[in-house]
Amino acid sequence: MKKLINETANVVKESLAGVGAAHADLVRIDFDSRLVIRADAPKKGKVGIISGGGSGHEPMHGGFVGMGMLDAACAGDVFTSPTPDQMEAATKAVNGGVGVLHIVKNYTGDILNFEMGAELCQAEGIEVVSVVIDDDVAVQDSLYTAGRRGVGTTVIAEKICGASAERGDDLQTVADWCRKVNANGRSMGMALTSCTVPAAGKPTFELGENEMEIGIGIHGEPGRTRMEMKSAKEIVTLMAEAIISDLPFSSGDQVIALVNGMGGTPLIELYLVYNELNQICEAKGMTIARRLVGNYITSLDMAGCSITLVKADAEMLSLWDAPVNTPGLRWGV
Amino acid sequence: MKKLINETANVVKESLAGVGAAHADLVRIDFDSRLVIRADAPKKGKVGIISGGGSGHEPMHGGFVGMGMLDAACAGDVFTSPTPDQMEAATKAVNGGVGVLHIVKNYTGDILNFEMGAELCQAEGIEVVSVVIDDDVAVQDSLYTAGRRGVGTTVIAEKICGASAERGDDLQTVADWCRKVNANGRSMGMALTSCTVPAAGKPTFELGENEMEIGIGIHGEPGRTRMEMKSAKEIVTLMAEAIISDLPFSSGDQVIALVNGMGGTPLIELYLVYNELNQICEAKGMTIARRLVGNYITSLDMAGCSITLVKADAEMLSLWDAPVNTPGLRWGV
Amino acid sequence: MVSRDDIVAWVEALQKVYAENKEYLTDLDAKIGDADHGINLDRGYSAVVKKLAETNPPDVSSVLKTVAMTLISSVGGASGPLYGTLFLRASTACAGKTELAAADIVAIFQAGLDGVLQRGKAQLEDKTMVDALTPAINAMQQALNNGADLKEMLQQGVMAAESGMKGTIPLLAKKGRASYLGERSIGHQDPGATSSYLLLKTAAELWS
Amino acid sequence: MVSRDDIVAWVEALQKVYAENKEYLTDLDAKIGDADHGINLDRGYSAVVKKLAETNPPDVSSVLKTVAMTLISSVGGASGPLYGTLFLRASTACAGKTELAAADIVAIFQAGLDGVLQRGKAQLEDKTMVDALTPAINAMQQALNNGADLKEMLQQGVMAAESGMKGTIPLLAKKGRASYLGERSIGHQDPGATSSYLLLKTAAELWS
Ligand SMILES: Nc1ncnc2c1ncn2[C@@H]1O[C@H](COP(=O)(O)OP(=O)(O)O)[C@@H](O)[C@H]1O
Ligand SMILES: Nc1ncnc2c1ncn2[C@@H]1O[C@H](COP(=O)(O)OP(=O)(O)O)[C@@H](O)[C@H]1O
Ligand SMILES: [Mg+2]
Ligand SMILES: [Mg+2]
Ligand SMILES: [Mg+2]
Ligand SMILES: [Mg+2]
Repeated sequence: MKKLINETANVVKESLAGVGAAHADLVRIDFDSRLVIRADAPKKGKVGIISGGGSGHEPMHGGFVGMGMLDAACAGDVFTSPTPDQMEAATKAVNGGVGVLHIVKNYTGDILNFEMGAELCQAEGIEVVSVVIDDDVAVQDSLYTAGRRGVGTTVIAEKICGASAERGDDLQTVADWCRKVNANGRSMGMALTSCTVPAAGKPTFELGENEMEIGIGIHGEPGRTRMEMKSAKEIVTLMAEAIISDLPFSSGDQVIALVNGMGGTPLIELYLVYNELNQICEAKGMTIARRLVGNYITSLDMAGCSITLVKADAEMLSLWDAPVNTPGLRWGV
Repeated sequence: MKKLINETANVVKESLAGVGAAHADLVRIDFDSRLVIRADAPKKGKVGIISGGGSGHEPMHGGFVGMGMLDAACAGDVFTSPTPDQMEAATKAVNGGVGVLHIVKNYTGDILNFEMGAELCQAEGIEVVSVVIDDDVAVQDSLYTAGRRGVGTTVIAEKICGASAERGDDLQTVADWCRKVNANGRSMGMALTSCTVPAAGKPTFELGENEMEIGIGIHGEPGRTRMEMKSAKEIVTLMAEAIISDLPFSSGDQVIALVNGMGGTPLIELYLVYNELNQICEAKGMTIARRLVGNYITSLDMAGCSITLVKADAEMLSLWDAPVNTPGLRWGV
Repeated sequence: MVSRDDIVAWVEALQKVYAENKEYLTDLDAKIGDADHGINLDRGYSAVVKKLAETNPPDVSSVLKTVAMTLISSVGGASGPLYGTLFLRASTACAGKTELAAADIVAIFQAGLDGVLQRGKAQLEDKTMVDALTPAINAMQQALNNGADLKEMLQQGVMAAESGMKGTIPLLAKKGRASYLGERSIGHQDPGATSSYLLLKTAAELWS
Repeated sequence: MVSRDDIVAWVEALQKVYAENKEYLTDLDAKIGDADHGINLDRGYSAVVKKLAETNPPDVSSVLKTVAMTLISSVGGASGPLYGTLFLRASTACAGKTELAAADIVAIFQAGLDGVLQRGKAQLEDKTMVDALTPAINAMQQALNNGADLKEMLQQGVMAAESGMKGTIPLLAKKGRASYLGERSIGHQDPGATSSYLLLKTAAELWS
């Protein structure tokens, strides 16, 4: 394993220190609870929004803290959910008196820890609503399983909810936006290489020189199928079909698209992927009204990409366009 | 080689198509000449600014086309300079009647092709000034060699010159800003892995499991020394010392810093690197007044990073802060 | 009888056991999860041992509660809240006691398992720690009913945990990260069931 | 004598030669450059052959000019403008001629080399294509002075180019990308010197 790190045990802490030093105008770091907190939190009268999860998905979530998006992010160890006391500390730090939304990705660890964190906050009289993001079509959904993973739609949900909270919507409305984005969002990912967890020191899985893994999550969990390497056109078609048929998206739909790199794939390839995706959407009569192309929800140094589509109405698009100022996403200001 | 591409021969074209589709509000693509052109170019009465170089360094340069930065970027094949006719076409496309600045990175290929391109333009009566960026301290400079490579300072120069042109400065003034940024900028890069040029199909060089290459350029050219893997602190110290002692930077200096990923290194590591850099600068009494942390001038899928410091006065900082709206850099708008 | 100090000794031994098995458990997790189970438990039990040394809780119940709270705030992941809940319920189940008899041991594990089931909503054969804990507790209860002493009872529990753990290999995962794999989760031993087996094995080696 | 069709045949042969040596030249460039020299020339000469077929230029000079302009607009990198300039100057040096005698051949290569030197500002022993071209042209001039015929003259040129090419191995690069390597450029053969050797070798095999 070769990485630009010091002690593996300190990776998250030192990276957070870098975020804090680089973006002191936007955020502050609580090192005890490993939180990235919006510099001007708590905002009295504004719904607070927190999210969090294992580290290793940067810029998510710490890079999305700031005006118009999250109020705080809880950083767990690499690929390990943060703990309930972190969620409690974050909730308190951003509580403006009108309740706090927890945006939780659907992983057992995240669910359980956020659940306990919310219980702690509610016991102290803070109103908390939790919304779970579960958008990964690679995973079969069922009442009897852990359900779908939360992946790329999380980024879109954080932006939309942040804008909703920023304009003064109440907790139920902000939470409803989160549910609406999740209900209209679908994602799928694939890997060309495994990531390497610093503390593990070796790749989580091995892929042959001509193999790829389709339906991968963001934690180096193996995907649903391993197959022979294909062209970008074939890969994107495969992923887009799975996504589009699942919601289903249909002709005339306006969508927000995210072509996301897993951390080790360069932008030249991601734009090529976007080109394929755009052609597929056009052929189906769908319009990509807004888009992000880049590394937004990564899996350490994994090479690969994921695609997310969220069906959007005019109001959702206007919330998308609202100003945002975070380390990882900025416009309108 | 596993990449998200179709035919290797079409990588650049299809990636440009993706840029054009994703950012139609900001740029248009000239596929014949492989140019990314600012959507509203030419701007009458504004100095035009073009740059260009081999592809594989995304977002540079195409991602820096837009309001407040470049007017056009010429995309060469992967790691191969664009050709004089591309520079000619770009210059004509952005000529607002008051001259065009060519920002050229110091590589023999880029120099020769831009030189011939400028000759073609001048023969047609367009005023062209070329400024060469040569900021890589890893390369020994001498009158008798090709001199230092142009790397990270290019990004800073494009932003500063873009702001200067946008506020209405004349060609000489815009060119002087370019020279000033270059004169005050120093960079150094390192690699943990080689990149793989799509058409070559295999890594340009091999590094052992415990080796790294220091003083690498952005084309997979081997660096100056290969050494045993070290901690981020040691690596950053080594690079920062080389940079700081070269200008030299000194106590009291304000700098713009770029911690740049080579394409295959995730943000969690880059922020950790920034943390180390910030500590070193603080210890030397230097202030990082502005910074970028992320992938800005990459080397395909190479893992590694580069550090750039540019000594900045108040006016340079105000040009840095001026609004910019490009696919790869955006603020103030 | 199991005293406060026996509980502390057990937890300290667990720290060593999980440190020794850190890579093993992580490798199991790499196959069907995210390659961190051993790392998580090692981090958690190191924190626990430190916390116990600092706070020196006076009795069985308070030791178990300290273990619970420390695991909850230091492990993260799925196993943190689950093992945390296990110890928390165990602590409640023995509140006020100074020593635990064999029946008390079964009772605290049963309370702990109930907590795990409530929090994690897993069922038997979902390929989780529940598949090691449930047969173990049943076997201990059985042994107790048959008049076994503490040591004998624990040994029966460990044997059942071991076969429960091995029994996870052919199962298709329905809970936790492994469930994302569907059919591909078959053929691998569940890391959480493995760490649960080690939990009981360590107790059986210490207590008598 | 070398006719217009001989020049076209040479350029078409070069396309094949560079296609065959694409990987070899690229591998040489990987060692001390950026792994694209073979790819660049292959792309350039493929474009040249296509362009010649489309435009069918009438005489020696216009063929060479077409080669020049096509290389300039399709190769990029350092070698594009340099080889482009070489052919452009060669074209000028034979303007108006219908056939080229041995002396004309030396003259067009000399003019081409002068152009390369002017544009690239390399000196002998800077480890570039100049190190193959210069001794080759000198040897051809020498042979011509000694009364050699075209074929013999070209063979002398090729031999000198070959030893010039091999002579780049121990040199420390002072121009082009290889110069960034400093001492580490020593021990590798220059890709541009190699492609220049192939340029002459292909001519010698065709013309007589
Ligand atoms: N819902 C659940 N109920 C009981 N045990 C579970 C559940 N989900 C997961 N587990 C257990 O947790 C183990 C994984 O723990 P760990 O790797 O530490 O957490 P994570 O999956 O968050 O990385 C699994 O092997 C399984 O035994
Ligand atoms: N200044 C120069 N003068 C003459 N030849 C040069 C000069 N710089 C580079 N070359 C030649 O160009 C070759 C490299 O060409 P190529 O790989 O196609 O371009 P690039 O270096 O831009 O990738 C070198 O091997 C060398 O022979
Ligand atoms: Mg985990
Ligand atoms: Mg090149
Ligand atoms: Mg795990
Ligand atoms: Mg080259």
